[in-house]
Amino acid sequence: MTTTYNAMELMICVASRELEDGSTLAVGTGAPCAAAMLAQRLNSPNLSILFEAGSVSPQLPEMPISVGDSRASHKAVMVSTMGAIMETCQRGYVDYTFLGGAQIDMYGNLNSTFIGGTHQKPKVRFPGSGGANDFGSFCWKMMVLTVQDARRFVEKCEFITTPGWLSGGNSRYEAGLPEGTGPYKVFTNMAVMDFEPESRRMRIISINPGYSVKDVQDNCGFELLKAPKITETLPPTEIELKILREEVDPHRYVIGR
Amino acid sequence: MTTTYNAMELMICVASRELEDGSTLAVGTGAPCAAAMLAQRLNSPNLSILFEAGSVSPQLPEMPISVGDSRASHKAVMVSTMGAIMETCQRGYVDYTFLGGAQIDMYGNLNSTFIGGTHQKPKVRFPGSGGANDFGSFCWKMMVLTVQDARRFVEKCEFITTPGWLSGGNSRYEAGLPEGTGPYKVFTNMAVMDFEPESRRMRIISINPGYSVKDVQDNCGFELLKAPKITETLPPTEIELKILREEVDPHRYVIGR
Amino acid sequence: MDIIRKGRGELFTDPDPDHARAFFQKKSRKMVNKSMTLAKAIETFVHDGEYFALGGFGANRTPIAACHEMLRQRRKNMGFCGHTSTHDFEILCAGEVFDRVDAGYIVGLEARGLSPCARRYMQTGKVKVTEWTNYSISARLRAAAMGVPFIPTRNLLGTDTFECSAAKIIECPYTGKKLALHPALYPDVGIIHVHESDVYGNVRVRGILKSDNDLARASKRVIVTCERLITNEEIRRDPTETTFPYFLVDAVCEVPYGGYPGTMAYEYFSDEEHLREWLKAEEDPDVFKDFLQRNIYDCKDHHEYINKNGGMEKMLQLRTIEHLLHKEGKR
Amino acid sequence: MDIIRKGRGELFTDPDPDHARAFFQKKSRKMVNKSMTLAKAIETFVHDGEYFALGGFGANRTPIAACHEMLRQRRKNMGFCGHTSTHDFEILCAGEVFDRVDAGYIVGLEARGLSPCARRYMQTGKVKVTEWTNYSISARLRAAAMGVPFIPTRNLLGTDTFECSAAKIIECPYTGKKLALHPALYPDVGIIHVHESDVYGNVRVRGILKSDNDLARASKRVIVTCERLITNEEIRRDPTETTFPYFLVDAVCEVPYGGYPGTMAYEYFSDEEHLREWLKAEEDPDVFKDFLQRNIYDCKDHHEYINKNGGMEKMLQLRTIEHLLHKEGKR
Repeated sequence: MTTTYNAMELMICVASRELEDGSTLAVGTGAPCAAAMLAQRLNSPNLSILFEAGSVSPQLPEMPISVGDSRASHKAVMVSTMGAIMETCQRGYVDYTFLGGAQIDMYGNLNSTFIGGTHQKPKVRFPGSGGANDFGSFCWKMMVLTVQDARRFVEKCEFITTPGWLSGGNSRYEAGLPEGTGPYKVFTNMAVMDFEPESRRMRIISINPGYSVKDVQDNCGFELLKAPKITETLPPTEIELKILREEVDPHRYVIGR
Repeated sequence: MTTTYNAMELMICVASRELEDGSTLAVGTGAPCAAAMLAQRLNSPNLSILFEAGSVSPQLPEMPISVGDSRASHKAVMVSTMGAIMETCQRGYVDYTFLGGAQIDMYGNLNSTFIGGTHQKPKVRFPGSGGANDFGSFCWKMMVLTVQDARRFVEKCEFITTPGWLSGGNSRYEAGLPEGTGPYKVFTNMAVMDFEPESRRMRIISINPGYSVKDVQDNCGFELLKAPKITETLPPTEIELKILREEVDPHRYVIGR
Repeated sequence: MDIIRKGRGELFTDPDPDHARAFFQKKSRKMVNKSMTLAKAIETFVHDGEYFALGGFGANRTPIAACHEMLRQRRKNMGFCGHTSTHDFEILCAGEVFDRVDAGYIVGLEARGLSPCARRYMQTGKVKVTEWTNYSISARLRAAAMGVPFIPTRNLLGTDTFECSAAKIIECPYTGKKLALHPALYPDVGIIHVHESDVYGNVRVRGILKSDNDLARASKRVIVTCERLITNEEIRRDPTETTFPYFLVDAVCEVPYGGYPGTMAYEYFSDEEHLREWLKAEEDPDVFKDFLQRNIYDCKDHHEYINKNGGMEKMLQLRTIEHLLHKEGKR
Repeated sequence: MDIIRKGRGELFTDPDPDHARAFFQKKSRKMVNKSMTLAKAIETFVHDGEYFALGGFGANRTPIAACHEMLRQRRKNMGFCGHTSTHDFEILCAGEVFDRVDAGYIVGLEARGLSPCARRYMQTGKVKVTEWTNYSISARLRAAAMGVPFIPTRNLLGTDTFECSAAKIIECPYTGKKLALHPALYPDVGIIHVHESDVYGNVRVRGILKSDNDLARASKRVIVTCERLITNEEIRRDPTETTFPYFLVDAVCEVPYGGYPGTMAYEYFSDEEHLREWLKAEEDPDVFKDFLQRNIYDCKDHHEYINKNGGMEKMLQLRTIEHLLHKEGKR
C-alpha cells in the first residue's frame, strides 16, 4: 500500500521526529508549530513549547495564527513576558528552535530582512529578525524547515539576519555566540541536511522518497557536501499523517499550502 | 497650654512635615515609617510609600514589623519585586528616603556595616547596607532621623555603607551617582540640619525647643556649620501628637522607645 | 573593556538615564482621575516628531483604536518602535505616521502574510531603519525601566542585524566573553491596551504580557486604553494582580474592543475575515484609499469602525471563538 | 570602557553564563512528579561546601522549615546569599552552616533588633564576607536569570560597600557615566517557600515576591516548599497566576506552615512572641544550646517544632492576626 502525502506534510512529519520527549522548543507559527504539535501527540507528550510572546508549555487546541494569540497560551503552565522567554533561551534551557527565511546559505545563516537595493531603500523588505536572531543565537540546536529552491539556498545571504555557523569553522563561537549552539539540521521537500563538523558546511544526510542527490544539488545555489552514508528518509507513516490531518491541522492552514 | 512630648515624637512630627502631598517615599520600618503614616493622615493623603520588598502605595493599618510583612502591603495598589521597587528609585520616580545608621559624618555618609576591628573580623557587626545604599544612591532627597550623639555624629565614618555627599563639593557626582540626588536634611532630638550647598557640609538650620546651638555642637563629633539664620523648630502640634499616638502607633512600638 | 565593534544604525532616542530621571522627577505622582476620551489623550500626549511605542504582541492586545485615532489626528514625522508590530504597523504605514523605525519585527502579520501597504512604504526609502531583534528591543526597554544606560546580551553577535543596529560589542570584564550592549530605549510616549484599569492608571493585564511591563516603566508618558474601568477598591483588594502602577500613567481611556480586529485574550478573538479585507484592499492603492477613508477617516471613533464591520453581533461571535465555545462537546 | 576600579571582595560563585548553560542543558525538562519529603530534598539536592540562597524577604515567606532541616542534617562549609536575611540567618549561624557570605542584609531582624548569635558568629572572623546591597544581590540574580555575566547599576558608587564587594566600575560607552557592574550570581541551590505548587513545580506566589522569580531562574537546583499542593489542572486554568515554571524545579515538598515563625502573606502572621524567645535565648550560649536542641535537633520535622510551640491553636491565632480579624468592627 502506498501512502500519498504532499511536500509540506512530509517536511512536518520528518522534522517532528527530531523533537524527543522531555525537550524544550522555541517556535513560531506555521509548519514548525505543526511539527511540534504532531510530536506532542505521538512520541513526545512532554515536549515543552515556548512562544516568544510569553507562553510556556501550552496545550494547543488548534494551530495558532499568532504566537501571541490565546490559542498559543491555551492551558499553558505559565504566561509571562518576552523577556522571560528569551532569557530562558539565553540561560540555556531551550533545546531546539525551528526557523526559516527568504535566504539560507551553506553555513545555515538566514536572511529575513531584505533582498535587493540597499538596507535603507530595499527592493523587497521582509519582517526582519523578529525573534529569529534571538532563538538562533541562544537555543542549543537550530533547525530550518523550508522548500528546496536555488533562489532560497544561496551562496551568500545578502544580509545575515540570524546567525548560522557564520563563515564556518569556529567563527560562530569567535563572534561570542554561546558555546555549543548552532545550526543542526535542515529539512526540505527533497532532503535532510546537517552541517559537517569541521567546516560547518551544509551536507546531505538523507534523501526524501522520489528525489535524488542530483535533484537536491540542482535546487541549491551552492555546493552541498555529502555525508559518508546518505540514507533514504523514512516517509510519513499512516499514523503521522492521520494525526497531522485530523488533529493538528484539520483546516489545512499549513498542510494545504 | 504646654504640650508635652518625648524626643522620638518630636523627631517624627518634624520629619513628617517634609513629605508633601503627591510625593513618593522609599522607607523602612520604625520612626521613618511612623513619619510617613503621620503625613498621610494629616496633610499628604496622596503620599505614596514604596517598600523594598515589593509593595507600592499601601494603606498601612498599623506599623509594619517588617517592610515585607502583610501590613506593609495592606491595600497596596501593587505588590511586586525588589527589583521593580529599586528600579523605580533608580529610574528617578522616588522623591524621598529616610535612612539611619550607627555612624553619620559631616557629609551625611552613613555606616551600618561594622565598628571596630577589621571588615573580616569586626568588633561590632551591623546588618550592612540592606536597601540603604540603594535608596541613598537613587532617591532624590535622602533624609536621616536619629538621636544627636557625639559617638554617632563622627568626623569620619569607619566604613561608608551608604553614600552621602562623600568628601563634599562635587565628589558625589564625580563618583557617578545620579545627578541631583543627595542628602537633604537630618532630624535629631535637638535640631534640624541641612547641607551647605558648596562644601556639602552639615549645618544647623533649626534648633528644637529646649536646646541651644551649643547643645547640638556638644553632641556632635565634628564642627557643624550654621545657617545664616537659625530658626526655632515648630514643636509638635496637638493634632500631630493625637494622630501619632492614637492612630499611627497606639501600641507605642516606636514612640515608646 | 574597549568597544570591539559598533553597529552603524542610528540611535533615535537618548539613552541617558539622568536625562530621563530629570523628566520623571517632574512628573506628577498624584493619584488623580486621569480618565478621558482617546481623542483627548492622543491630542494631549502624542506630538508630531516624537518617538512612540505600542503595547501588545502582533495583533494581540494591541491598541488599535489608538492607531486609528493617530491617523485621524494626522500625526506625522514620528519615530516608531517596531517591536513585534503587525496590524498596528500596517495602519501606521497607511497614515505615513512615522519616518524612522527601530525594526524588531515589521511589515508582516505572522501566519497571515505580509502587508503590501507596509512593504511599499518601507521600500520608498523615506523611512530610516535601525535593525534590532524582538529580544533586543525588550532588552532596551528593560534597560530604560531599570534606569541604566544599557544592558548586555548575547544575541546580535556575528550578524548584519548587528551591523545595522546601534548596539556595541565589548569584552566582558568578568569572563572575557563578547557581549552586545543594548542602549536604553525611553519612548516619549507608550500606548498600552489592557484588560482593566482604575481611573488613576493602576492596570491589570491577563495572559501574555510581551514587554508591556517595561514599556510602561520606560515611557516618559503613558496612555492606557482599557476594555473596562474598575474601582480602586478592586485594585487594592488584590494588589498581586496589578501589572503596573498609577504613577507611570498620564491618561486612562475606556475603549471596549479597543484591540479589535486583533485578539484580546479572555475577551475576544481576532476578526480574521476583516484582517484579510485589509490585506486585499492594500493590493490596489486606490481601493485602499477608499478603504481607509471609510474605516478610519470617516469614523468618529473606534465604535463607529466596529459598527461598520459587524457591530455587537460580530463582537459576540469573536467572544464565542475566543472561548472556544464552538468546540464545547467536541473535545 | 576600561575598568576604573575593582572591589576587593571575593567572588564566591562563577559568573560564566556558558558554564551555567552547560549545567542547564543537562537538567531534565520532563514534567514528572517531584514531590518528596523535605528531608529527602535537602539530602539529595543540598551538599556541604556548596553555595545556597533562600527565598522570601526577612521573616516573610522564608523557608524556615528547610533551614531547620539543614541544621538537622548538619550541613557545613557552605556559601550563603545574605539577601534580606533575618530569622533564616539567625538559624543558619546557630548551626554554623556557612563559612562565607554575600552580605546584603544580615544579623538583623528589622524592627525586632539584632541577633546576638548571628553577631557573635560574624565577629569570630571565621566567616568570609563580601559586601553588597539588597538591590545589588537582586541585580546579580537578575543577570544570572538573564543568562549574561553582569548587569550595570548606579548604586555602590563612592562607598566602602563597593570596596568590599566584587563589583567593577566602568565608564558607559554610550553616556560616559560611571556604572557598577554586578557579576551574575548562580547559586548551586535555591530554596523557596511558596503558597501553592503542583507536583511538577509550577508555582504560585501571592503578595510580595522579593527576588524569588529570578532566584528560581538563577539557581542550578531549586527546592520548593509549599503551603499546599494543587493540581496541574488548576495551574493550567489560569497560567497568568504562575510565578515560575516546573522545569526550573528539582523537588516539591508540601510543608504547611513552612514559613513559621515568620509571616506568610494571606495565610498566617509571624509569631512575634516566639521570635523574641529566640533573641532572648541567644543572649546566653548555654541556654541557646538547649533551646536549639529542643526546637530543632530533637524535632523529627517542622510539625514537631510547631507542636512544641503552640500547635494548631497557635496557627489559628496567627491566621486571625494575619487577616486583621481581631480588628473587625473597629475600623
